[in-house]
Amino acid sequence: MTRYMSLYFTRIGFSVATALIGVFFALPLVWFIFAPFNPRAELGLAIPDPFSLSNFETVFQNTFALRGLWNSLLQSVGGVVLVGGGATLASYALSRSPIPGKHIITYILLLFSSVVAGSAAMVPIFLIINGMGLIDTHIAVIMVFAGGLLPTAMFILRDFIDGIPRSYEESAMVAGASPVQAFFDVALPVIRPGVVVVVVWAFVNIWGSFLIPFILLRSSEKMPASVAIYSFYSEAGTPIVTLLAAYSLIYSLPVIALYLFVSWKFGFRFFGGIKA
Amino acid sequence: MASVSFDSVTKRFGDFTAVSNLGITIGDGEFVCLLGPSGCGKTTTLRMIAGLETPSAGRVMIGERDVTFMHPKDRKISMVFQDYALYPHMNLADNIAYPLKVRGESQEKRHARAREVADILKIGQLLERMPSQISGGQQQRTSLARALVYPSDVYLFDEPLSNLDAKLRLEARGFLNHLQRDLGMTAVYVTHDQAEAMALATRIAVMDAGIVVQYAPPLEVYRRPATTFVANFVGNPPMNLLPVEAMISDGALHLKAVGLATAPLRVTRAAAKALESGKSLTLGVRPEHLSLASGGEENTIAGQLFANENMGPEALVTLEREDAARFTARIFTDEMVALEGRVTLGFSSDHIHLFDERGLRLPLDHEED
Amino acid sequence: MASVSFDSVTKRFGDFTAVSNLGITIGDGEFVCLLGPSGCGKTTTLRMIAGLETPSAGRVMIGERDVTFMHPKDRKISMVFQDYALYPHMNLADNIAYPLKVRGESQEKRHARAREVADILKIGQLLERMPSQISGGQQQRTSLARALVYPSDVYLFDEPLSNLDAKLRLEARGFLNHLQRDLGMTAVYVTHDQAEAMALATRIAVMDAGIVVQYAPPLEVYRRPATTFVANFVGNPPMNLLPVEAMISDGALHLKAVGLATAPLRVTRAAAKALESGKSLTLGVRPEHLSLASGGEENTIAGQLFANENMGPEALVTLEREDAARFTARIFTDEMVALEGRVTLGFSSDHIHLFDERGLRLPLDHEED
Amino acid sequence: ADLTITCRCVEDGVNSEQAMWIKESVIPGFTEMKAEAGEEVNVTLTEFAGSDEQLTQQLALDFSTGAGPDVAGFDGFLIPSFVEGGLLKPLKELAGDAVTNWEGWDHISEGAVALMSYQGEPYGIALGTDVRMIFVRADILEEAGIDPESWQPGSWEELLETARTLKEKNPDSFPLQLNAGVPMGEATTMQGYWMALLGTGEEVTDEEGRWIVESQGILDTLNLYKTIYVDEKLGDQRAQLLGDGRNRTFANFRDGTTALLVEGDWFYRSVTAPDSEFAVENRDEVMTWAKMPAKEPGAGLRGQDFVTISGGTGFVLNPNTDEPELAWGLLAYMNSKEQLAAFQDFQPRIRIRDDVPIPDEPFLTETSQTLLPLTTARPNSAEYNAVSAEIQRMTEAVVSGELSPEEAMARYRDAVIGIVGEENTVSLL
Amino acid sequence: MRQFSLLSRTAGAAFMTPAGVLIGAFVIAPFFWVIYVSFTNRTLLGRTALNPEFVGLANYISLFDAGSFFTRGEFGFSLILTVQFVLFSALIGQAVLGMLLAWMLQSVPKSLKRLTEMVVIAAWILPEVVIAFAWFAFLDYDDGTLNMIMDALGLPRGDWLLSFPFWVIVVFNTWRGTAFSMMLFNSAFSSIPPSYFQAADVAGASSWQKFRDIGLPLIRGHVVTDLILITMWTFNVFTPFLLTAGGPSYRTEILPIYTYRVAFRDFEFGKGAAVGVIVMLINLVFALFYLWVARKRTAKVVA
Ligand SMILES: Nc1ncnc2c1ncn2[C@@H]1O[C@H](COP(=O)(O)OP(=O)(O)OP(=O)(O)O)[C@@H](O)[C@H]1O
Ligand SMILES: Nc1ncnc2c1ncn2[C@@H]1O[C@H](COP(=O)(O)OP(=O)(O)OP(=O)(O)O)[C@@H](O)[C@H]1O
Ligand SMILES: [Mg+2]
Ligand SMILES: [Mg+2]
Repeated sequence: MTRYMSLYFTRIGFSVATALIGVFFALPLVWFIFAPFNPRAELGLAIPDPFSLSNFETVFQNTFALRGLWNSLLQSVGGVVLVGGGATLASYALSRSPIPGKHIITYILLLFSSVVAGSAAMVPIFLIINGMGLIDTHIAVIMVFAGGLLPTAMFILRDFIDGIPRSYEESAMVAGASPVQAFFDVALPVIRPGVVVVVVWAFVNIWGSFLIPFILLRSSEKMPASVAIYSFYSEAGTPIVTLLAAYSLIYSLPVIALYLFVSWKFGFRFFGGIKA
Repeated sequence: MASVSFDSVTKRFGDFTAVSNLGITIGDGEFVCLLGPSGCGKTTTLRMIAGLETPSAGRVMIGERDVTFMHPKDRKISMVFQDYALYPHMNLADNIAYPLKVRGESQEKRHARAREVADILKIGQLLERMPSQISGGQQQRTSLARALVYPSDVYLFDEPLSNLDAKLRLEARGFLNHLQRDLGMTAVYVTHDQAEAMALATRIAVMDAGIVVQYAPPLEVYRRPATTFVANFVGNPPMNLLPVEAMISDGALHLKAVGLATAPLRVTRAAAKALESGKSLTLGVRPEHLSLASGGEENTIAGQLFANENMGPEALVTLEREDAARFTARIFTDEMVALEGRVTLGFSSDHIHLFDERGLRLPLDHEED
Repeated sequence: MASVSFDSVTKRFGDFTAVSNLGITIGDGEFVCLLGPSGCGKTTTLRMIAGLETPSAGRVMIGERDVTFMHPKDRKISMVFQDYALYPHMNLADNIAYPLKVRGESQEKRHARAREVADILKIGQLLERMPSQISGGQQQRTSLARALVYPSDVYLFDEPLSNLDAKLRLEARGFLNHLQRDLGMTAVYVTHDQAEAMALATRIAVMDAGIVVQYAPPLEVYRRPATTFVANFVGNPPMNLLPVEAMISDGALHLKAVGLATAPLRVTRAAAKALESGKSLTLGVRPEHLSLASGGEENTIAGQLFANENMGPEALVTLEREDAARFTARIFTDEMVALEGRVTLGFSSDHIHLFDERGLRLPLDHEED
Repeated sequence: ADLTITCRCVEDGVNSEQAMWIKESVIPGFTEMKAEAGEEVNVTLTEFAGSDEQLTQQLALDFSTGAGPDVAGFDGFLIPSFVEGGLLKPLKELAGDAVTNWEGWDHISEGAVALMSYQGEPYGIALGTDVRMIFVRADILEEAGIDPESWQPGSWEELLETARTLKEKNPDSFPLQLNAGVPMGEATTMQGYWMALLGTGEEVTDEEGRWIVESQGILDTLNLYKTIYVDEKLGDQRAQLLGDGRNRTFANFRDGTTALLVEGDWFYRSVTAPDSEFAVENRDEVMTWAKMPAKEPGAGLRGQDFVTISGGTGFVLNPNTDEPELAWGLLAYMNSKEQLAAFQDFQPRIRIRDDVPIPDEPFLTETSQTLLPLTTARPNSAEYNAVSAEIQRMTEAVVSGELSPEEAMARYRDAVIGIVGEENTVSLL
Repeated sequence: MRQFSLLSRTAGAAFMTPAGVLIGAFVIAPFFWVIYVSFTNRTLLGRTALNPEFVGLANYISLFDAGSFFTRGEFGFSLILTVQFVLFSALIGQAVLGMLLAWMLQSVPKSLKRLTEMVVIAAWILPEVVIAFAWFAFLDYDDGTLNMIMDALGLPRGDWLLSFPFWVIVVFNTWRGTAFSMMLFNSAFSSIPPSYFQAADVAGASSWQKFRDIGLPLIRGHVVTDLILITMWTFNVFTPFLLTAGGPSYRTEILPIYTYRVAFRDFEFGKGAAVGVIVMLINLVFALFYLWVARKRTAKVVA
């Protein structure tokens, strides 16, 4: 019986440790569960009394901030379409066509993108967008995000596609399909779980980003929520805790909803994983 | 339907030659099995017919058409993949009808035809299911249905049964045998299971390291294996092989090896010419041609009992000789074969195979044609 | 070495009962095969011995020890997995010696012992290789070596041969047979391949849906299958089964079915009591007990030729009756069996099996004991 | 034609009044005026919610490429560096005679024009100017037995003495706040360092425009910081170091933790205005102000007893605007008498034009009358921005206790030499 | 010689085009601009804005100026700080914690597993502004949740952002980024055949032995990928700025914040670009190092 315990000690030990880590991850967010519903919220943790939606009412009167959410959605969806589409096509090509040096390409692009992710590259990006006459347009934000995220998306996806048997497309071709037909009819649906991971990842990245829209956009009607959230700063430039908390919650809901949806529908995980 | 022929086809991957100077022809309506160990180039050969690999040299013909560089979709072929390659996102009906879909058939017609084929293959009631919801045997039949849904010149099979368990494999094999009999299709069938090849083929191409070593009907391959490689590969359990020394006396051949006693063999004149006393040969006897003997007689071999597997209608008795070589006998009986210690196995001169030092068959008199 | 016994063991996964009220005992030195179709609970049973699953009810004993809740590492067992579970990042020596490593043996001792075992299993010269660099048969032996490197009370095997191709499977089977003979180990061996079970076991436990339906020596299982399920599962190809109607006249049993003609059968008194005319029974005949007949006689069955598989020393001839039931005969011959159209198969009354409407065996006179 | 105008102003947010003024008064008025003249003009205000620094970044990028608003809110001290970078053009160059002939110039003092000028050329027009002083919590002084009415320190020592008294009374308080550190940015330089340095009689540059990199004045200033934050903990050291430090100082003042706060009049106008976050309850009773004393009486700049410094923000024109005349027209219209007068309804303040009456606000009247004569301005130099950042670092090094004043000054010297070149620096030690 | 492939070269090129154009315009072009500008003294404001000069390696040399290299607020300090930051928050924090979580999640009850994954992933997917704000509230000296807990536990309160700013951003970044490693390792572990672990169980291995001998070596490829990505991301992570703005006294001024300051506050594009290039080179070195270590271990095992 004592030995029986040793097996379960490991399990119980693991459970306790996992729970502790879970608590560590949850703690910083606890405040967020209460503050939005507390009309007198401050930085301190307090159970709302009374529980109230008044913060949300105020937030919903701020058209600028609401439009920010809409803009975020526009830009994220746009960016995700480009990243998802571009990365799928490109990774598929990298995986399936006889392009020389295709392994090294993804690594090099990844490194390049690491430079471009830094703020130093915001200047040339601004200059390029300006040269294209696209300053203050959604499409500029969308394209820049897409460009920056694509290398990593391709890095993740190519590995995934490499792991999918080629016999799917081969059988389609033997059945009479052209390569493009085979791609759309057969490969694409099979790749979808991988694309979903990339899409969620890209969405989350764009949804939260501040710098790129900030540099590329000018008019307040186009600013995404990450910028619009500053409208909940007071005259003196300090955050208005109540409204900010409420808005943050609204602002967070789409990514959480997306995550829940995806993990319910497809299971959000790196199927087998990406490996060097 | 059409024939398939290879004209000096070679396929290299980088430095490695996977198929070398292949020149076989598969007649119209023939069911040819490519048989050989893993890595011998079977799949590569098949894929060259399908157009999924391009030969490095030579030509591939289907009927009168040179298809060497033709895209798979234009070849009028069907193929069953080892992993079935059923599309996980389509139900069985759509999977089966896919070749019709890419040819632009209407949804209605496609499904009608899919149902027809599915009914023949006894999966008609599963058409709404997804591939993940059916068993391995049903998956196998679905992939077969997909290959049959559309009339093709040639049907290709790449180890289609290897993922099935023993019983399903047997059942599917019978089914394919029946289908071939019914449709008279031209088929090329890759397998490394000799029983499958024996059961299905009209002709077997036995391959070894990229080369076809024998291309003949199954019983021919079984009865007169062209090389020790074929002898060892075809037959289950494989043929027992033993190095022996040749002794010619009185125009008859005597074989010498420790613990072995053979009756003098008459060999063909041609063979006799090539043979000299003292030459080392290989003697082969199939397990089913060995029986328990009391010992000491001619045409016997003796050794220590190594394993004794009683399995219903037959038993496999294996003895191990002093030189660690093993001999297995397959004894058809449903009695318990109880043995211990030293065992002697006997055989008849009629069932002896001989191979020269290069492994090539030496024709014996009793099989002269 | 020790015996293993199950004391009313049940294992549930949620609502689903995988193993139900299991009560068999595996004697010291016995080699027991768990045989059954996929999902019948074989692996679950084995894993309960290993400690990888905990029974929902009942007790598992190894020798005198109640191990029901004991951690696997304390049970003194060894296990060989279906996929071998060789660690791809360790060479063979390290793989084999891993159980010693976790027990804190020194590198030197470990490797010495690994070499010893490897030599017995004839893979001594491969110890430096990685698992990916050796063949399937060698991998199989490596995993066996890992199980043998450390003295255990019980050896467990979960379909260890199912990943090997036919030939290697045969070879490995012979090898295991030999090993069992040499070591006299207590072994529990899971398989769904009846030939394997027949060849290896001292006793077979045939399982169906979590229940052991027959637990007996192989030939007993083959000769007197307890149920239609066992009859159908043991034997390759499986026993032919046909629904028939019983007719009692003159104390003898006549069987009636379309296209079937049987000689009157004498049944045991007990059976005769239970039988009435008009009762529906199942007739079973093994393929190897069927032979080609000229038709019309007693003890024959007729139908259209469905498949004819000639495979060297034997041929499988399948006929299809009007009611779509198929009958397969296994004919031992290395001549080409050429058949067309209508075929008649004959059998002897001695080789008939009968089952009642619940599928349970009816003892016939010729096998009365 | 379309015009855009940008400022760091958001309705109900930062500089809300300014946004309201532009949206509700300037734009309708201007469009109407133009419509009457038969010109259809469409003006949009881009409300910018980010920080000053972020607006500067956007404008710098925009002006370098031809993008951006036609009229932009702008802090005067950035004009030199923008001009040197080719990112601004003189008003006259952009709109020609219309600028020269504008009636408004006659009503704006030279000093006020200079706020948005560089090398004598105006690049924009300031909305107004400001002054700096000590804000005082009268109630807290009273509690400590000090009469707030008459309280006016004459030297640093007197200032410190008061602070010590208050600290003694309430050891948990941080009675005195003099901005320091990097996070507060220019607020450190203007409200903190300058206010102290001027009291030693020095400025950041000498008369010839050379940057002073070593001097007794710098040391005295740094020692004052050290006394306040390190030696005697009279000030809230954390607030100087944390990212949101400035707001902490506001909160400290609101909560009475700090009784003496050196700030600009913006603190009164905006920060503590009724209903704002840092509104001081009963402001008119509990909040007064005092002048910032020199180190010793008469030791201040130009021999003054008290010191202060002014800056100014206003609007500039985009150098690449497609409609320079129209843009100027808008800028001029904003600074017309009527519009500035209208602005008083949104936010009373001393306006740049002398023909716009000073609103009836005792605080504004008093402070402007008292302090404007004492004031001075930051050097009009392209390097000021970079040097200011070094000043902030220097103060932070001292108040955090990391470096001694001497060490901090030595590092400052090296850094400034790196920015402007050794030939443009001078040591007064 | 024509050679069959699933996607012809032309079709492949066509498939690459959309991504290629975007990457070309917004990754490759800016990349070369950055390289080029790093050799000039280009600024946005001031005199060198109009007439940038080619200055060769001067930007690089000035970054590595020995006199001020270790001074706070200088490149050298940031560089060392960042390397420590990457070491502690990415390699030790995210990778090790992610690994630990992934390992433990294999054997804890399903509901606990889901819940834990959920919060860990929440930390990863929530927008950074929101996250920064939450942490701000969490760490607040006076009423922050953390100090409340410290009080409750009878421990001294901490002035976290001021006293341990570096550790705060280390913990913060660990908290923020662990999800990725966890998910990656999780799926890596679950792609290992369970029989490997069961074989070890039967052989008598403890959980730690199973991890050391089997789990870890088998997911080495995933570990390398993970390390390459999280190292790169951490070298570029800007989010701590929202928490500390690089302070106090530059004590949390990691390179991305340093670059931001140089390029966007001081508008010294040349210098900022040079920093960007150096960061890329460091990333390259790290990536090569990981690959080399992984390969060396493999080689050793094979030999
Ligand atoms: N694309 C390729 N690149 C390089 N070598 C290849 C490629 N495809 C096959 N080969 C090699 O060619 C040889 C023949 O391969 P092939 O797949 O035809 O073997 P096979 O007879 O089908 O074997 P198996 O029974 O294992 O499927 C093998 O050694 C294989 O490694
Ligand atoms: N962990 C589990 N949770 C739920 N059901 C399980 C679990 N393990 C096994 N089962 C179910 O229990 C039944 C018996 O499983 P088991 O693995 O013992 O079958 P088996 O006889 O070994 O089959 P196979 O030949 O396919 O290996 C199956 O229906 C299986 O789905
Ligand atoms: Mg193959
Ligand atoms: Mg199993």
